[in-house]
Amino acid sequence: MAAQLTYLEAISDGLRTEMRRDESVLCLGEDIGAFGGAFKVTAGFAEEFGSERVLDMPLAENAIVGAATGAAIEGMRPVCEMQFADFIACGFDQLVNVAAKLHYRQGVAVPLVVRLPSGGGFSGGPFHSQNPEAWFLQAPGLKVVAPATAADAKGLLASAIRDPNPVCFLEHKGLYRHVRGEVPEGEHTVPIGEARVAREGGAISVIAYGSAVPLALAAAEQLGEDIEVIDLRSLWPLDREAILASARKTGKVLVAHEGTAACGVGAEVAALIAAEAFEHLDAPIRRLTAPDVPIPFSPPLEAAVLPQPDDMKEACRELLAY
Amino acid sequence: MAAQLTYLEAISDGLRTEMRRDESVLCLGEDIGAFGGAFKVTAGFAEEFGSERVLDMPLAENAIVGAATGAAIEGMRPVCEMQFADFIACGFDQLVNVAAKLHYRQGVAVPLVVRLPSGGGFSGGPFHSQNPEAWFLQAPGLKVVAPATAADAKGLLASAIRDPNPVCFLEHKGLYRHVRGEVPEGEHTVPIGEARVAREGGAISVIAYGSAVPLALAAAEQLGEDIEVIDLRSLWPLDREAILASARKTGKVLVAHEGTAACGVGAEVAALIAAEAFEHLDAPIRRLTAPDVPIPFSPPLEAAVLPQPDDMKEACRELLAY
Amino acid sequence: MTLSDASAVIDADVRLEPALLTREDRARLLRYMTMMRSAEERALSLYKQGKVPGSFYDGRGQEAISVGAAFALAPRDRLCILHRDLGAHFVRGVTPDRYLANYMGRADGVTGGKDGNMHFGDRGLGCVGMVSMLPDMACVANGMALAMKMRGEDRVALTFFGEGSTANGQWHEAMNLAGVQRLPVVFVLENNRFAYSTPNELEFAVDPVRRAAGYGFPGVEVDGNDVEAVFAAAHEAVERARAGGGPTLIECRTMRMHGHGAHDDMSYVPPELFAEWEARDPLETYAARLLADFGFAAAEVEAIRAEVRAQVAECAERALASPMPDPATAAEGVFAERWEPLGDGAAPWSGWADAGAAAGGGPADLERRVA
Amino acid sequence: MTLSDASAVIDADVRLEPALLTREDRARLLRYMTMMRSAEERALSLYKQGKVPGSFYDGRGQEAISVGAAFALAPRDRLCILHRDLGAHFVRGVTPDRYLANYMGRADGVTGGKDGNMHFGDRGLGCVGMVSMLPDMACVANGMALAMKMRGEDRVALTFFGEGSTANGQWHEAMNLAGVQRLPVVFVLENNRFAYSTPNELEFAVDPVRRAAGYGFPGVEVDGNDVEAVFAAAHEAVERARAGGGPTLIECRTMRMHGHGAHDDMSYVPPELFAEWEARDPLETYAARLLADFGFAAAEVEAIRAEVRAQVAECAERALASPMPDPATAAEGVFAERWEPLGDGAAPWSGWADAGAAAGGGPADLERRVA
Ligand SMILES: Cc1ncc(C[n+]2csc(CCOP(=O)(O)OP(=O)(O)O)c2C)c(N)n1
Ligand SMILES: Cc1ncc(C[n+]2csc(CCOP(=O)(O)OP(=O)(O)O)c2C)c(N)n1
Ligand SMILES: [Mg+2]
Ligand SMILES: [Mg+2]
Repeated sequence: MAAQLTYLEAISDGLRTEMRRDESVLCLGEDIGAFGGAFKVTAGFAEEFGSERVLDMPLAENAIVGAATGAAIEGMRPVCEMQFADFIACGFDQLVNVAAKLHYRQGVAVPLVVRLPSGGGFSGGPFHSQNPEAWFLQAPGLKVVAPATAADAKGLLASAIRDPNPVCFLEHKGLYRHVRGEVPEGEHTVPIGEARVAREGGAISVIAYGSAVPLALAAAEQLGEDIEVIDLRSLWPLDREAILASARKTGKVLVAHEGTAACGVGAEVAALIAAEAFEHLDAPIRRLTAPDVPIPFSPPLEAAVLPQPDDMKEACRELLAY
Repeated sequence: MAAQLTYLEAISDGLRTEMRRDESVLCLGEDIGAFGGAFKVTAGFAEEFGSERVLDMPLAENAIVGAATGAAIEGMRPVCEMQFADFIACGFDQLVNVAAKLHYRQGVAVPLVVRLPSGGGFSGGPFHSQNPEAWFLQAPGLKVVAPATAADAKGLLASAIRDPNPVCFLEHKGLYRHVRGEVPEGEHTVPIGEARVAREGGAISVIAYGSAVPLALAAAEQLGEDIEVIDLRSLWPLDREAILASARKTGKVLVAHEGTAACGVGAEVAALIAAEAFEHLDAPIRRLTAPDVPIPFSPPLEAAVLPQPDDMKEACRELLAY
Repeated sequence: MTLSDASAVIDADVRLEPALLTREDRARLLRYMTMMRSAEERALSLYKQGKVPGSFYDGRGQEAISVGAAFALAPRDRLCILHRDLGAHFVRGVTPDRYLANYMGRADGVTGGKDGNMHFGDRGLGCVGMVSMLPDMACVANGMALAMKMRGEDRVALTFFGEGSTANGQWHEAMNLAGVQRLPVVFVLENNRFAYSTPNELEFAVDPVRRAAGYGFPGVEVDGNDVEAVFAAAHEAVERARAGGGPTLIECRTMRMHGHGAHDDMSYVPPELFAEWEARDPLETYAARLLADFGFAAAEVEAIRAEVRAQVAECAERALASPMPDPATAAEGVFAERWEPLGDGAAPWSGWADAGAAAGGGPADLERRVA
Repeated sequence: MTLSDASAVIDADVRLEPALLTREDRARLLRYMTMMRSAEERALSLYKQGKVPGSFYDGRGQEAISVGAAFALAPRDRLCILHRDLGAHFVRGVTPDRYLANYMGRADGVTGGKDGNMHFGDRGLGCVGMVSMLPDMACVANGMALAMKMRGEDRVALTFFGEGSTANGQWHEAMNLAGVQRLPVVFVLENNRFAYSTPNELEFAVDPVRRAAGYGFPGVEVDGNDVEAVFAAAHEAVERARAGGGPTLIECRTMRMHGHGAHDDMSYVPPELFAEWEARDPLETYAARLLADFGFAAAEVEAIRAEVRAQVAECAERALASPMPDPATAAEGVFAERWEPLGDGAAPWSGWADAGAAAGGGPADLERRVA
């Protein structure tokens, strides 16, 4: 059985399903209880699960991530909500130094999830539009997922909650209501570490995640070309085999994401391909990302910074023509 | 006139010279005054400049970076010392959200320097060995430098202090006393954004920075091969021209640094080359870095994780043989 | 410092010597509060008309705080203004057109479209635009105060934060450093009962103003809806800081009369709370007081309102006429070419009227002026 | 909560009912303190012999704090032990060989060489190894306490931090959350006068214990060199937390008698300070008290010392015989395959002697035992 849900509804559905399944699942965040969260992901949760399991925390991100770490060690399965992904900078130390390293250092598992409403496209400005995922790849011990579909949003959240490690769950705000799709009812998991071939093709590969996936699929359709689109879904661990298989098949790769370029996930994917699929490459590895600037507020400025449909089409055309 | 100084002495010399030259230069940090800093970089400074200009701060990194930001806006030239680079995670928010973005958002220049004693190799363990530079490249608005020689350490620190932007100054602890060299006396600056050809060669290019530079130079000498070594010196902005020129010349590139691989600076350099110098490449772009794990404490474990001389030689040999 | 001193919470209900405020000052206080109210009402209607991208935040019900506090500052003082504090921008000299244009992302907005809503500050008027992360600007204000102290200047930095933000570690780091270094900084805490939807009970167990004692400087409680009480407390704190007396934490008790943002229906707020505070509206109560205690004529008050309405209307036209920024500039300005000092702000309080005060000023000039 | 209550700083000089500690308990307290002293002396000599890679830290002079506080815990309670608190590890059941092996980076060290110096905790004994960033573990202890509270368990989390760490924002975030949620957590503040080289005056303007009031829970001051006073304060705090009474902040006044690390000559410390505190050595003073007040014979005390010396010597041999870890394991263990609960720790205090207490325990059993 499956239902048509938005990406946002799918996240709520996944979280609710896990909370019903396992009473050790606990939500920690700002304004998530009575208010249901800034984006209403936990709307109705306090009523169903009680305000203790949907705990409104003081405005203190390190305290949130730190409390989640301690609770996880003691057998809870905490799901932290950052009101916006940008605020993880305020809980950064607990995440990268405490939670991420405890198992390696001490053999202590820390099963927690940090939900990160990320991304721009609606004039959120420099503090409500960031895509911080690459920071986490430079903090060994964290798993990182970034679903692009409603079904993956539900399934990856469930897997993240059941995973015995800290998992950063990037939920792109631009997909919340714009993406909708078939979502399995009841329990549904998607394995962490497996990419998805979103569209088969042989001419070029667009390797993307998050908001860049619908962008790539739309471009492929509109261009009517033989374009393969890989949806990474998991950013760490990366699905090296899926990435390299597609690169070797098409020999022409465009890596696309909304986050800034320098040391972004796209750089890692490009470097991986340049090292492991070099012999199969027929063209330079291209990246389509935001430039290395803060995300501006005003619509024309923001549109000039974030990858747009035309930018995606242009990048594909160039690579096809190479 | 030049003197033979260690890398550590060169940093002190550069800082002292700038403090004598410009009374708005101010040091902020933990134990930097009476004690002279954990690594003695500011030994004797409190006596010469007074404890107000070499200010012992409470144990609070956001307060340090934030105070530096405010003081910089008001016309001071603050140089913050993180006791270890690892602690920047505790001042991360002020650095990436406040200092980095102020000029883009508000036209307010923030001339501050954050000194970051970084790197491993002496059993510092998971919290005293990190190389956090890649985080900063994912935070637009920060400049990032990582000198490998004594002269560059002095010159880049002076340039960082005079730069009207926030600059992250990565000083590798492993180089402090092991690297020594000719350092110009008195005022000496090295332009930010310019790489250095540390060794000319035509067979392969090793593009490195920080502790990987001496490693590469030693390997080149020992192998007696025609190896070019590029010392990036500045990580942001990157010297694209120097990187691409060397890659195009040799067609075989090894990117090397001590920091972890995923989304590291090496990934960015590799991605840049794979995009801009593709036609000139005769071999896969290789990376020699730490694997994606925390840095362990015990000597045999640490040695297994951090790039060693033999690893560097092996990587060069492979590429030469390709 | 013994515990009892350390814990003293000064009660600033003490009426300030009337001499401090002239009749004209009082008219100005009403004017700035009215300007904030009207400009925010206009911005909200523009938001509802879809002319404001993103989200919308205002400070309805809190006008007395930003106006009263900023009114105590000299031109050379510095500010970090927060998201409920539009009045402070106006006091320092920002005009409503640049505020409205900023909300609409126009080229003539204070940030030229680079940043939005209340995340702006006019560097030319001695203000550093806030970041969203709360209460980070408290650490920045400390730094400005540190520079002033090191140079022996009799200048002060002032910043604001909500009560919810006091739960964040940076609040503590800022308070602690200010106390240790006795920085010339004034912290204005706006307790409007809620942090977004979170009520005081879930934010802290003890009112944050009581924590000032633990940092070694006075905590002062004032009625945040009484602009003169806020001014009195701010004036006293500013002069203390100027004289080398160190920081002050001023808690202004008030109520956020609108949602956290325009999207927030505030269903979580008990209606009687609104009724209670509606009756204490800072504009209405102050207007009434001007009539009752300070001999203002109803016509005068009405004239102020009319003038402000007209000015805001005209400013809205100007803002609407402002172009969107050029996309070609989107990637510009990440790095600075040179450092430049912030400019001085306007200081409309009569205490700074004579040029001397505006330029150098400080307690001396002040006493002169007030005597 | 009115200010006066809020600020009350309980003075725990009150001598605890002798009933709480048996003669055997007192022998144990001396034994653990002696074990900490001897093990650290041995570790320091290994460091000087070049057998300890990296740096070396000890807690000389602070032995009474970690021993006295940990002694109040039940097996089921949880701990985050810090870098001056070796005694707490021993109380919970870590043996000196695993401590020494850890310092030497050996395979049989608590972390198997993955982490070093005092950055370890035996998960099997209910301890989470500290991180270097201070005082991050206070936030983690909160989380453990939160889980205990949610499940209605009568368990407690206890952690330590130095006075310098209280300047960090995370200290405030931890205190504030503990107060708001009335978590069953005990915070032991070790004021040893210095944070590395930084004296109290540059760390804070007001002693941090006085800040407890501002978080809505008691702050208790004790002589950190008196192991029974520390035990008494910890016992009271633990039982309060267990009974749902919320957190307690206990400040133990002491002095760091060695450098921050072995590399630190402490030239910044006035010599008379050492003299003053040398006379208050926690081991010497307690041994004297056992003889004077509790009828111990000099031979008994000497026997304890001898036993410990022998045990530490034997442990050092075992540690030195431990191999270095296999380099092939360096990249292993970044991710967990499964979550497993922490094990319970040893609880040598006679208050937990009967199995029931060890398993379930809590105030009830306690009273039974003590009566
Ligand atoms: C560090 C941080 N975390 C979360 C947020 C999201 N946020 C924006 S305003 C707000 C509530 C602030 O409450 P308060 O400090 O009382 O200020 P008020 O809005 O009530 O004036 C929150 C949680 C933020 N801005 N900064
Ligand atoms: C967040 C952070 N910044 C800096 C350091 C470096 N450092 C290690 S111990 C120390 C002093 C700690 O002083 P205190 O909290 O009083 O503990 P003590 O060592 O005196 O027991 C410092 C600054 C750290 N560990 N954590
Ligand atoms: Mg509020
Ligand atoms: Mg200390």
